[in-house]
Amino acid sequence: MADAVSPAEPDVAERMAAEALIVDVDGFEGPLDLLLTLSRTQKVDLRQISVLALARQYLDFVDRAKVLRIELAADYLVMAAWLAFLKSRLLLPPDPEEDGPSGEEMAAHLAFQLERLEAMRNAAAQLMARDRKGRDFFARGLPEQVERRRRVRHTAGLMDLMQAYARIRTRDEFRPYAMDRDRVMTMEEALERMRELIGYAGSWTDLSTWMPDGWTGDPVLRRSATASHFAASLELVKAGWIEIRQGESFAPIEVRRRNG
Amino acid sequence: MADPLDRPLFDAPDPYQQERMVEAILFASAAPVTVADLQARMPHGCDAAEALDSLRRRYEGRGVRVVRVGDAWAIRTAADLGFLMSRETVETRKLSRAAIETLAIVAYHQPCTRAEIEEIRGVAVSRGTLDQLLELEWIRFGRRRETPGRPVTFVVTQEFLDHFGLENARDLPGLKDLRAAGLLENRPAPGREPEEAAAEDQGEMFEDEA
Amino acid sequence: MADPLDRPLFDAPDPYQQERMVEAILFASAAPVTVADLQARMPHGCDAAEALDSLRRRYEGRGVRVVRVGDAWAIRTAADLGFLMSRETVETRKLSRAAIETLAIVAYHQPCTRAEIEEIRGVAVSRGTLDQLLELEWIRFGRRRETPGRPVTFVVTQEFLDHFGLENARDLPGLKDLRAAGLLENRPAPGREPEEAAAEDQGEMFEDEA
Repeated sequence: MADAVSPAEPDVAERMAAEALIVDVDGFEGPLDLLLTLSRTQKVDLRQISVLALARQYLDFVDRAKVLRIELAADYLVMAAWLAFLKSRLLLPPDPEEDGPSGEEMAAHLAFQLERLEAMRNAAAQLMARDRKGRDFFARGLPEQVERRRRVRHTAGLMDLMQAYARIRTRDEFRPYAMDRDRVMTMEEALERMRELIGYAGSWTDLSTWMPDGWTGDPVLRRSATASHFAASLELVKAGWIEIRQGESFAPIEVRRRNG
Repeated sequence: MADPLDRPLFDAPDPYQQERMVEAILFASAAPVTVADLQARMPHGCDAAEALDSLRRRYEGRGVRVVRVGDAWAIRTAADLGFLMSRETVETRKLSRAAIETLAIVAYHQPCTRAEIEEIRGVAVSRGTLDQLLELEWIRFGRRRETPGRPVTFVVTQEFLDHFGLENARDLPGLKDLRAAGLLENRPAPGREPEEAAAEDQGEMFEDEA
Repeated sequence: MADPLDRPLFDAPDPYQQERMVEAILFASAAPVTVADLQARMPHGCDAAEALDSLRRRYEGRGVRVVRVGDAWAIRTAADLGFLMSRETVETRKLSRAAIETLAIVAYHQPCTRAEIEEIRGVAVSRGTLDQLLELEWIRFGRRRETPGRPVTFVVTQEFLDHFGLENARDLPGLKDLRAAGLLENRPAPGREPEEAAAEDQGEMFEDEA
């Protein structure tokens, strides 16, 4: 009975495969997958595959798809063009003028790619067929928690202690250098003031009369305010807003709005 | 010499295989398993109760045991090895600045009230800082001060002395020594002799303890 | 006769006790435990590797086994008893063919870039495929390749080894034959610049395991 059926089988399988190829383009994962499937119909070891025959098979497939008005994705068409090129390289005698890889090199690489893809498919199948955790063997169903306790140990040395004490007892002397901000007028503050006031300075005005109220009595405050206003004036001169002059050394410094 | 007609169609697995089955089921189950459940899961002809019993005996004295949980069974770590199930990590941390300063003040000025610590540090002492030092057993409560409100005082402990390698709190170097050792590089504030004042304070306070 | 001064202050637990400890720790954990971790959890003076070795031999042929997973060890039920455990099985989401092939490519070619996976499969790798494998914790990101663009690489994880019952990545079925056949090389297409020295990296990766 087996004898009776077997001769017919390959034909049927082949025809079904050929039909499947046409109908089920979407079933292939790209041109390389399709090429691998086509190459199996050659029924030889992938190492002995005829790339030329394979190229023909692929191009036939693409032609049939066109006849059947099956939309082929762009990468299938790119592969078809490349295989057509490969076919011509394999069939024509090598052109000494042309450089680049020979047809044989290109064919060998395609064969390598197909063999490698096939090898990975087999490896994947073998991997999935292994005894697997959760299916064939099992991990502990009732794991016990490992309790993590964190203990913090505080340390301090005698030096830390002594330095801390010294720091407290001599705090006033230890005072790090710092500007006393409340007794200083910054240039930014002066600049802001002057920008507002400059409109009124149509004629030469002594800069010392520009000092704000409350900054003229105390010498420390006056010094700071004078310095910042002078610096701010120079900035405004640079920006072209005002003019500045001084008659002689230590004479009053005068400013006025620049016209135009 | 059993009657051949009594024999089941398929032999039950041998006792060792049955024990293996119980072992695997108990190990992998997410909850304790009853004997009835074992029986239901094992092949026909097995005796779950007997297999369980021999498994239980096999694990006697080992790192894990077969224990009864209600009317079910489970594999559990032996009670004497529970210590392996916790991992302690010790983390060493520097004492905070507030804590070390407070500790220093107590050490140099003991017995010392909270108000005094605050006056010397110039900021309020948080409850947590004192708690931490008490917990470390570096300070303890001393006698109450016989002043209005009878405030509690703090003194340093033997544990403190051990930790800092001191025989006695009076061994703590004074400010003069600190300066000599280069720990204080600044000059004294004009019109004040801090080291003397401190030495005085210190002597006075330690008298109580003596 | 050992020099009495060489003896530690406290004797290490005897070998049987050490074996019990390893047994308890491995039983308690669902995830593999490294020898270093065992050693850290056992009392001072223990030899975790030796205790582990005798425990492993003791469980040979039993319902559960001591198995190696990368540089760690775990207890797993014997594979021949899987049929008893069907109730515990949580059916994992069916993996697509793309996912299975991608997994195999990462396993055999690791460390492996996305471009290499695409080169081998001849199609783009969809984001979801890698996501699924990452989510299963079967692959993870490896070091970046020191080539233009510094592409990320993928490698398989300990969970992968555990899931497929592999002691290490060198035990992948057929690995040796595939390498001998040159099928794990990253051969550039003729006329194209060799992109990167993937084969070199890989040698290094698998050697690491030794």
